[in-house]
Amino acid sequence: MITLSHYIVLGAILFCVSVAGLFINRKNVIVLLMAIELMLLAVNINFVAFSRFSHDVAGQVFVFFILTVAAAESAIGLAILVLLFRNRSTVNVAEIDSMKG
Amino acid sequence: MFNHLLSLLIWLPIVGAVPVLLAGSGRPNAARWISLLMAILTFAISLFLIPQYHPDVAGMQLVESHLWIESLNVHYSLGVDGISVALILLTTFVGILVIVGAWEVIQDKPHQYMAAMLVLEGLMIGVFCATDALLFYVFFEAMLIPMFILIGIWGGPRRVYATLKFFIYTFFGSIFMLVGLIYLYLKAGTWDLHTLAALPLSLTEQSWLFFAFLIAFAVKVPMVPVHTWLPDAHVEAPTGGSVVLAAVMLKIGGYGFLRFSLPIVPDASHHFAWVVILLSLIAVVYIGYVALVQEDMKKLVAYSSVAHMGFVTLGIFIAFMLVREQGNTDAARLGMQGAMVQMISHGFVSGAMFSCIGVLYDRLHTRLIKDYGGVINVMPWFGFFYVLFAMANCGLPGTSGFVGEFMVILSSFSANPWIALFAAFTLIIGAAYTLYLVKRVLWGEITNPHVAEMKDINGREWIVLGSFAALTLLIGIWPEPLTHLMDNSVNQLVQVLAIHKV
Amino acid sequence: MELSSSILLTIALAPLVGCLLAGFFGKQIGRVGAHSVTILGLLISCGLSFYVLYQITMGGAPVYNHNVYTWFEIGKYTASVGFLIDRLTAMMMVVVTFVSLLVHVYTIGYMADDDGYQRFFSYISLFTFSMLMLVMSNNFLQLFFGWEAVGLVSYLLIGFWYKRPTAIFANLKAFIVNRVGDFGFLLGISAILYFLGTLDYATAFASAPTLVGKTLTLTQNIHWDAATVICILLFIGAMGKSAQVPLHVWLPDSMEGPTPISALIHAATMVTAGIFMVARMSPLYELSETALSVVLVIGATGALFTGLIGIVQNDIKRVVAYSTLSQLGYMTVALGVSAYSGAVYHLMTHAFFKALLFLGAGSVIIAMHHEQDMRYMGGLRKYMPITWITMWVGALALCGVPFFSGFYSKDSIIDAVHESHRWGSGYAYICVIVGAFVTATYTFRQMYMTFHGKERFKVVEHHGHHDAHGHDDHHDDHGHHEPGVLHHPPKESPWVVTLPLILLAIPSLLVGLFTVQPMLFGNWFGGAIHVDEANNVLGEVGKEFHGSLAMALHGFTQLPFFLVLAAFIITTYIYLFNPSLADKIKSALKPLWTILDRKYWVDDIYFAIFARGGVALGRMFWKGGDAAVIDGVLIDGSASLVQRIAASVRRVQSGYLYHYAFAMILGLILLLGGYWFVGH
Amino acid sequence: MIDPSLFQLVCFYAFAAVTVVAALSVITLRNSVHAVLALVLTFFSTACIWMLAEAEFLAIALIVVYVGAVMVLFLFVVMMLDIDQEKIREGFVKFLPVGLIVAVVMLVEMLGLIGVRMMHTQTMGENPATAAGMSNTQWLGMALYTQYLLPFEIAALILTVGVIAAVALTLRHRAGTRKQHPSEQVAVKATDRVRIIKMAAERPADSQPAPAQESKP
Repeated sequence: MITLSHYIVLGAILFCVSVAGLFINRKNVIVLLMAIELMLLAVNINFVAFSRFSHDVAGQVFVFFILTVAAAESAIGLAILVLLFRNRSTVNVAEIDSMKG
Repeated sequence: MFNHLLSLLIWLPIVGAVPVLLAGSGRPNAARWISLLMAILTFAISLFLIPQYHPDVAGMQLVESHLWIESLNVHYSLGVDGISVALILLTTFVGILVIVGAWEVIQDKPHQYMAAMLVLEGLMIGVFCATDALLFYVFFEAMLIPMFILIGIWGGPRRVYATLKFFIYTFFGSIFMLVGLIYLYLKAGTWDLHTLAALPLSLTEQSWLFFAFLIAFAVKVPMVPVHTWLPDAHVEAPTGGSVVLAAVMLKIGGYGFLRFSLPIVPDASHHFAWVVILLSLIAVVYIGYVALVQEDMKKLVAYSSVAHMGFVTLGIFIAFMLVREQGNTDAARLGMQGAMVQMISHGFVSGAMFSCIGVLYDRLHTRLIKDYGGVINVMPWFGFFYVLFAMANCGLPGTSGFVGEFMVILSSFSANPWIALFAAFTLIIGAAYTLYLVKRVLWGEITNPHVAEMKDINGREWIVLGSFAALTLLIGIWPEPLTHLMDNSVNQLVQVLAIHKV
Repeated sequence: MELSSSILLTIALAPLVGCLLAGFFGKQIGRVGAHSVTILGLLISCGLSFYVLYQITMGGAPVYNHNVYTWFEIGKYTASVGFLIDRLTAMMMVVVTFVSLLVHVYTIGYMADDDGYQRFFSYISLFTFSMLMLVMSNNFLQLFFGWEAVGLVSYLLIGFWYKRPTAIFANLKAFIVNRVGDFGFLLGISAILYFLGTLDYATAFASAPTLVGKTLTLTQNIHWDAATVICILLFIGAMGKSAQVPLHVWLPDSMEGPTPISALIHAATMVTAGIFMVARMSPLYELSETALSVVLVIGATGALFTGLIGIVQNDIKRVVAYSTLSQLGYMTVALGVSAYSGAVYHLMTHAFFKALLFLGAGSVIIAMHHEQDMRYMGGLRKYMPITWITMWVGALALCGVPFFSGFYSKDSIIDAVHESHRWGSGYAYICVIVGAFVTATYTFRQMYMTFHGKERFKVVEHHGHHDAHGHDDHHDDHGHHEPGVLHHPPKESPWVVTLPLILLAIPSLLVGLFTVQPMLFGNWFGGAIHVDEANNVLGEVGKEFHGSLAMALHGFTQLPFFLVLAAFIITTYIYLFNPSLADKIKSALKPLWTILDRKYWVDDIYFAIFARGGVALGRMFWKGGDAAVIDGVLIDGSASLVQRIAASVRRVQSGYLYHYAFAMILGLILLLGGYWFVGH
Repeated sequence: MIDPSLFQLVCFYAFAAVTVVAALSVITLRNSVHAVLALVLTFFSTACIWMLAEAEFLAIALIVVYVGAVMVLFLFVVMMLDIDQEKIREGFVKFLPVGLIVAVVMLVEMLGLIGVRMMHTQTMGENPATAAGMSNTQWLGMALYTQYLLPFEIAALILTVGVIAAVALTLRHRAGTRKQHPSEQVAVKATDRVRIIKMAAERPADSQPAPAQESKP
């Protein structure tokens, strides 16, 4: 039988993979964005699992909202990426440090 | 009609500053005359205070109290006793002289200068009348702003450093006091000083409160370790600013001790009295030597006022040893009176010394002693005043400088002969640095050609120096009226010391 | 009949009014106006003083002790301004006003062409006012007021010629050394207030016996006897003012001031204030044997060693100054052996003949165009007969030659010391005896070098404009024209100068004869001076006293006179017959000579330790303490600390996106870790 | 036949494996386009897992909405911008160990913290939607439009903001191109286009008719 821990473990693994992705891939903005998407996905898995196992609809509703927010976020992220590319002709994070303190 | 006298006295100069500002830089003379009018009016009203205040009746008089902040139970409550009356008179009197003194000296934006002076005067009077702890604190802090502006704008070359240092120093000190006051409010539910005085407090509480008040007022007095803001503030302040700073603002520290430390935390004050006494004696000896080697006149006089204020704190705190260890309340009253007279007389003496240096500065635009020499040859009348105030500064009998020190030394001998020994040391070191200054500035041949062209003091300076001299001699020859005015409140204060709260 | 307070007030305030008028309205009332106003004031107060003296001695007026007004009144401590007039005060008032009047008259001549004329007159009458306040006061506060006021005026007068750097150095030194004395004096007053609870003489002396048992606890195990503490502290004040040994350094330098003030202040009146004070405090001093021994020893050392310095001095005024120091030593010795009336009596006679010597020296200086160095004088008796004769009267009185007033007072002191068997009286007796010889040597040396022997100055006549040149700036700097050259022969000073000399010569000669019996042995001072029966040495001396004539004749057979005679013979031989011998002796005793010439290096030691030491200490405190520690570490230190922290924290904002991401993740990990520990 | 719950378990493991592999490839693939596609795969397999958890609406929504829109957008952007792969890949090997360590530490922390063993016993239990006699979508809809109406509206608002922001950020007027401005087209007035002139009804009789002129070729 599938138990709650299966889902939780899967969610955690996905989350950690995306964190690793963030660490490894520090230069490419797109991969960063994708890693964030992945993170959100992992969280959603957990939500669905909890909602299913504790018989509460709130979990799924919340997933719904997370998806909307994720969508908006990635839209804007990509818009920024495009703008960045247009002005600096690179998306290599290492070269973008004008916001230095 | 008289129950709102104190409020009138506080708010008249502050409101009076508005027309002065409105006069604008376009009409400087109008601004000057209005401000002079306001100052004289305030002084007149403060003179009116004397018949109103009955020295024989104990406790606060001319009391007025209105609810100010509902939620915090803060009252706009004012009240005056002998000590406050004397200090208010000093403030209003110096107020006039400062405005007269700065007549031609301040050329750029005189209206703002005069307005700042008036506001400062109003706030200082407020400090002396407030009987509500938070109101006192508000005035205590508000007073810094006009002074900050005065030093900041019209000051000397390093004015920004000096005024910032002055502001942060005092502010740092008063933060601790605010914490103490809040604690008291939370414990007592009210800010009224009288009820706080009766509030039972354990020794540990009192000790913490004592150190909170000590830091706040030690910075203001200034006591030795925290005094380094004074020379810088004085050197960079315009003449009027440094006269007001020396004449009145330093007294607020001493006044604070009398209003807060003594009544509210008597046992801790007695327990730690030796700390303050030690610091005061260090102030007398250590600062005396430091003053000896100064090259800048104003710094020298600033250090000398630190030494003189050492006597104030000494006089206040030996009262504890006398009352509690020896039960000799009369000697304690003598010491306290000495401290009070020293405060008033130091107002005149150091105010006058700074005005003299201002006179020299207006002519030669330098404060370094080595630029002067043989000034007496060209300015005999100025020489007369300068020697008179120098003598008052080193405590010559017949001038007011002597009265305070005499009383404090007398009572400190009863407390402990060693204290008197170090306190009396001021006679020697005081005379040394003051007359060494007089020797290098006044006597001798004229070395600096510019000195030869200096003209003697004009009418305006005559008024300022003349009135300072008159009062210095009056209190020096006949201090009875001043001591009688304060006698009852000092006596009451000494009785309070005897009460053990623990 | 009863003395009225109005008389006393006029005595005290007349000089003050004169001073204020001459001081503030000097320009308006001009020179003549100035000196007439002040002299009028002095005449009034001197006349009234004589009247008061007459009332007190002959007229049977009771001792006057009333307050004029209360100074402050706090609890049981009250201080007021008031007068106490008894025989001691009356005598002092007469001495002060009389000498001051003569000095005023003398100054008309001496300061004739000085541009600070009015200022000088206002200062000397201010001095008289403060001296009178000091003498007439009936409480310690007013005594201290007079004490310091007199110090102030001596500061102003020594520095009168403020253009001369040596003068303004001397007046600063004088004031500070006086203040050192006042430091002890003030502590003495506060001790009296602590033990006796009052500042008023009458009540203090009344309750003085209660002091006997009391002690002052300095630390747990050190307890000093109360009376000794009070008396020694008060004596420190007297040492400061009357230039006793440790604090005597200022008097020789005060010769920088004009000669009239040297006469008035540094010979007759101010320096005797200390002696007067100790005499006035006799009820207290009688309680403490140790204090009196201290007074005795210090007085004796002063008498002998300062006298010795006088021998090597070449400046005419300095010789007289050192002789004053020595005579003050005599008076202090008299106080030490509780011969208070002897001390006060010597004070009076000394005032007359020392003022005479000083004014005589002043008239010599005028004649020699402000040349003070005796090596350029000599044989002046032909030119200045009156000054010569009066100076001789003063000199003989100073040496204590019988029949002169000096003899009566000085010899009675020497006998009193001989009688006393207090600790230190032996040492004192030796000093006093050798002192007599030393006094005679330097006095005769001075007289011979100035008035006798060959003229050591040239008279160069510039017929043309000699007058214009002669007068315009001679008071300024006496060294500027070459020494020993005069532009016209010295002539006798005008009557304004010589009259005071004569008026002073008379009492120096006669006052001893008439007053020795009542004042010294006849308990003339009465209640003012209190002496214990046990150590009433004057009483012992009085037993062999059979009238002033007998005493004088007896004096011829005494040891002091032989010493004076010996000194006379030696000095006449050296200075009249064989002047070169003096130089030979000097070179032979070179080390001794340098010790004396350098004044035992006392001045240099004081200057090095206190002046330069003080400045060094001040600089160390200022630079080290204030600037480095408080400002550097605490204030600017904390400011720069904040700056350093801010700079390092700033680097965290690196601008790289991934750094921020890592920060978030790291935070998350820490958070989880935290939960991990907290959770279980 | 295979026991249904066992079948479900097998499917779960299959899908989970696919998801994890796809996720790993997202972060390791050199080519961005491949990475995006791997991400699409991850989403697909997650949707399947959600199906197993009987959250059909969300699974379908995930695929239709999220993958359809967002992932396509990613693809679109990645293809549009010619990112030179070489420079971007530099740091890969250097930071690999750090990344792994951090990931592992976080994983251990999370699992330990959630106390996975304890949840082991909790089986799926009966589907709440069917218990209430509704389908999953209806169940979700009922909750969404009653209890969570406000968050729903706010979500809408966020999306609008997202859209506007994206457009505002990337909108630019390139000089060279000719563009229609409908606003101006609409705002034109009749007078700009038609000019009415006052003329007689017919030509006056007395003048000779001008010879008709042939128009030039």
